[in-house]
Amino acid sequence: MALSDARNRMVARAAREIEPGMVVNLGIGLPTKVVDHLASDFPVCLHTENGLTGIGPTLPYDEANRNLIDAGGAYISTVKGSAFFDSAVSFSLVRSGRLDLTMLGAFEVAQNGDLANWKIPGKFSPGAGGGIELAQKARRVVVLTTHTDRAGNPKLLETCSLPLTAPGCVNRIFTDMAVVDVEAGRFHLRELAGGVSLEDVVKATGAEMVIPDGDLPRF
Amino acid sequence: MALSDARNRMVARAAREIEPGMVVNLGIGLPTKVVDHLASDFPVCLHTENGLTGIGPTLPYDEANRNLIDAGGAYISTVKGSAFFDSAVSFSLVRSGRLDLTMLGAFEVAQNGDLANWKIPGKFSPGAGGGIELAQKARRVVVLTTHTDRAGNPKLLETCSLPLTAPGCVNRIFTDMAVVDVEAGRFHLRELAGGVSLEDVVKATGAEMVIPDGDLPRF
Amino acid sequence: MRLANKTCAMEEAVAHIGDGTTVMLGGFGVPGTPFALIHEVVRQGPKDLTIIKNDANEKGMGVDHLLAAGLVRKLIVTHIGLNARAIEMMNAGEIEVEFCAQGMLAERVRAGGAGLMGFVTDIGVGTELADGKPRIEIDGHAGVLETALRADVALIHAARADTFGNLAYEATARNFSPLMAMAADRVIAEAEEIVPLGGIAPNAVHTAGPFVDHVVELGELSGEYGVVRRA
Amino acid sequence: MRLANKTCAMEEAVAHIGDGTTVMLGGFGVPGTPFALIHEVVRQGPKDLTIIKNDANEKGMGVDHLLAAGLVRKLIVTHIGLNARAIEMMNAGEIEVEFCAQGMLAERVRAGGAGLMGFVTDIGVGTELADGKPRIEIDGHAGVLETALRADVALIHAARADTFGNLAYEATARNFSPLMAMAADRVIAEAEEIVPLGGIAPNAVHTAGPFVDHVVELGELSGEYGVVRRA
Repeated sequence: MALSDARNRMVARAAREIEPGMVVNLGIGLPTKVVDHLASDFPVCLHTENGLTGIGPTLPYDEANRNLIDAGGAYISTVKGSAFFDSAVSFSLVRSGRLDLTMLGAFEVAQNGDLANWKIPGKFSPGAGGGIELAQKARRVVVLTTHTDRAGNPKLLETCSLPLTAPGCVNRIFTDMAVVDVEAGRFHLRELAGGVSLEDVVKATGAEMVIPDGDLPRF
Repeated sequence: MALSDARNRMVARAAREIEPGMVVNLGIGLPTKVVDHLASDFPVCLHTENGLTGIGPTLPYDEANRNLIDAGGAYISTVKGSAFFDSAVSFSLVRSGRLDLTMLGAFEVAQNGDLANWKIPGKFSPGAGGGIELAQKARRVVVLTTHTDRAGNPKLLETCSLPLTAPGCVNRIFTDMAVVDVEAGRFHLRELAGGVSLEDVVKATGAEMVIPDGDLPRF
Repeated sequence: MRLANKTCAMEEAVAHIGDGTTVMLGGFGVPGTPFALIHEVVRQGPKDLTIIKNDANEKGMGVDHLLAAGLVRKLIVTHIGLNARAIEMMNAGEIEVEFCAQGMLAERVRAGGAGLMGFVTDIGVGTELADGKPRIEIDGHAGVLETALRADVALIHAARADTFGNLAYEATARNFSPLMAMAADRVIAEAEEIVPLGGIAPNAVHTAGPFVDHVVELGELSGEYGVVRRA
Repeated sequence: MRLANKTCAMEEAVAHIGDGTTVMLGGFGVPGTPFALIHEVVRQGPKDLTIIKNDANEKGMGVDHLLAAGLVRKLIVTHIGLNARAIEMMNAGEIEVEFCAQGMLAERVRAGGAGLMGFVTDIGVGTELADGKPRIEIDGHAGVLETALRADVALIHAARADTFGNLAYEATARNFSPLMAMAADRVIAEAEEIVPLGGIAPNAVHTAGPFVDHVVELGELSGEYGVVRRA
């Protein structure tokens, strides 16, 4: 799918969050697109929870290996130095602190870092998959999401109304409007998307944000 | 080491305990000798807790593989179909019921099946190694031991005086004098060694035994 | 010493699955799902099964055949979002569904396979996933007790097996299979290829033969094993 | 995307072991013991170490050098019967020794590596091994709580490593190494051979690179790695 310009910039900005040498898990959806913004020789190890470190480029149907998918079902490839392992080892890596960064989608993020992204009671409850442990245990958790839902309601909130994926886990949020950090129980506005005003962001955010003096960086 | 005739017969008798297709762990010492009494094409899978199923013949120094030992430190070989695994998998096999039989040594065995074979307080306490789980979790636990200790004291007792390896775990005892089963909290005499009288065995045993009418089989 | 031969006809192996059986199925999506064994289960038709698997596959594939045939009483899974029938049957109360976080399902199965009773984790603490689970504190840290899972039968897909049941998996088809192959009273492995003893190097075995009871050879692989063409 | 290079000089890697460090050592007897890394620890001389290993090797080998140099405060082991010095030091109160059943040590280390807090087992129930451990009952079965073990540093011997830290072990030299390589904040692997990325097939990796921090190449192996000639 082609992304809108605003989403594309969000994803490109999120890609800069990845530091050389990191082990990174990119959640299903927008986060997966982040990889398109990394240089081909960038030193990073991508992890997928169904049992691989060292994800290579996604493959088209004709070149796909029927035994090689990521957790979202996409046909992927390996790189030199990839390793396969079972699901217990895969989540051991996550829980024992070897996952430096994960990027996840969100329904709601609260100002204390609570994340809700897996269940809408009565409407959507297909199960949490691997998201719980990624959210709770990655050393750094960043969220990629539109700033508001389709109806225009804010997704950054004082408190989550939906069942939590993990409490207090989110460190940073990339949206189509802004970069927002979660620190000491509050949202901190860090950057603004091109063409978005401070007032737009404040209006689209469901909780008070700490806003620094002076001009904010643009992405 | 060359075994005495009585010990050799005990070991040979114990070897008949192994049924085709079993997965078996032979403890350090006398139990290890049992393998010498199995036909070369006998279908059995020998396990060693340091990470191998499919033990092959012991190798002399000149042919030894520095990376291939059993839990007693002997240089062993593999057979066709051997598998290596880590220590967690190795004991998973033991604890989850995939070990059909283990043969262990003993300091003391009680009539309720309690086994003591790892510690003599104040004298001998090098640690239990893997014996605890073998004794507690093998589907069938048989003990190979001299009927009495060096001072002539019985090793088959009403209750153990030493710290237990595992409670109520022993199914059968092979000694240089007899084959004794543990059933419903009592010793049951099953067979006598050649040249050993019923009176000798009763005298050398530290608990009452159930003794069947009629002649006992000899081994 | 030689190792026993465990090769077996599929019909005979699957006949061990009676009504009310708890069955573990390897696989994460397509890779590792034992499609042929599942078809044989459908053909034999045991009822009231409890199925433990990562997911419910997609409509028309794998677990979905068991659901469509009405053989399933309960699913223990991590995610069923790709199978609309599973969601509908859950919402209609036609099947019971127990959800686990994915790594928790892996660990519960592994604990069963390791002969442990359960484990203590902080995963889910502070969320509804911890509801109803006994709280256990260790050194001042709050955790919950997760209990071990075992099954009567595990159905496993391997790329290669030898006649003793040593298994090797391919790529991400490994996933839950080595764990489930340790956690069932009877383990049935279908293999794309059965090799003679010694055909899998001892250092390259992923599941050791003593864990496996029956090895079944697959003929030509059906379309279900292939690459899924998506829009 | 490419994977980072973690090759490192032994001196530099071992310098991370300071006084009071908890160190896991792979190996069961000779196979898998990281003799060269242990010698470098002795050379650098950090004090008050807690050593977690299956055994204390034999006199004049491996762990014994650490004991002889007076660097060890505590051993967590399953069996020290082959090292008279370890037994003497224990009996003289010069070192503290904590004994675990062998499979329990493996599981405690694995639990640490799996990011779990502990596990519940019936192993040791009814014996003095259960003394002092919290009792936990599950479905009417009595168990005890065993806590996870982690270390500051793990020293691991591998047959082969690639530059990213993917490891492969040989035969029974595997034993505790894959578990310990998951359970330490810093993992240092010595390898008999370092191969380029891709030199270990992804299906044949025993420890995945992300668990490993430093890879050190061994030159010619010292005599300690060889076959032990016994009487």
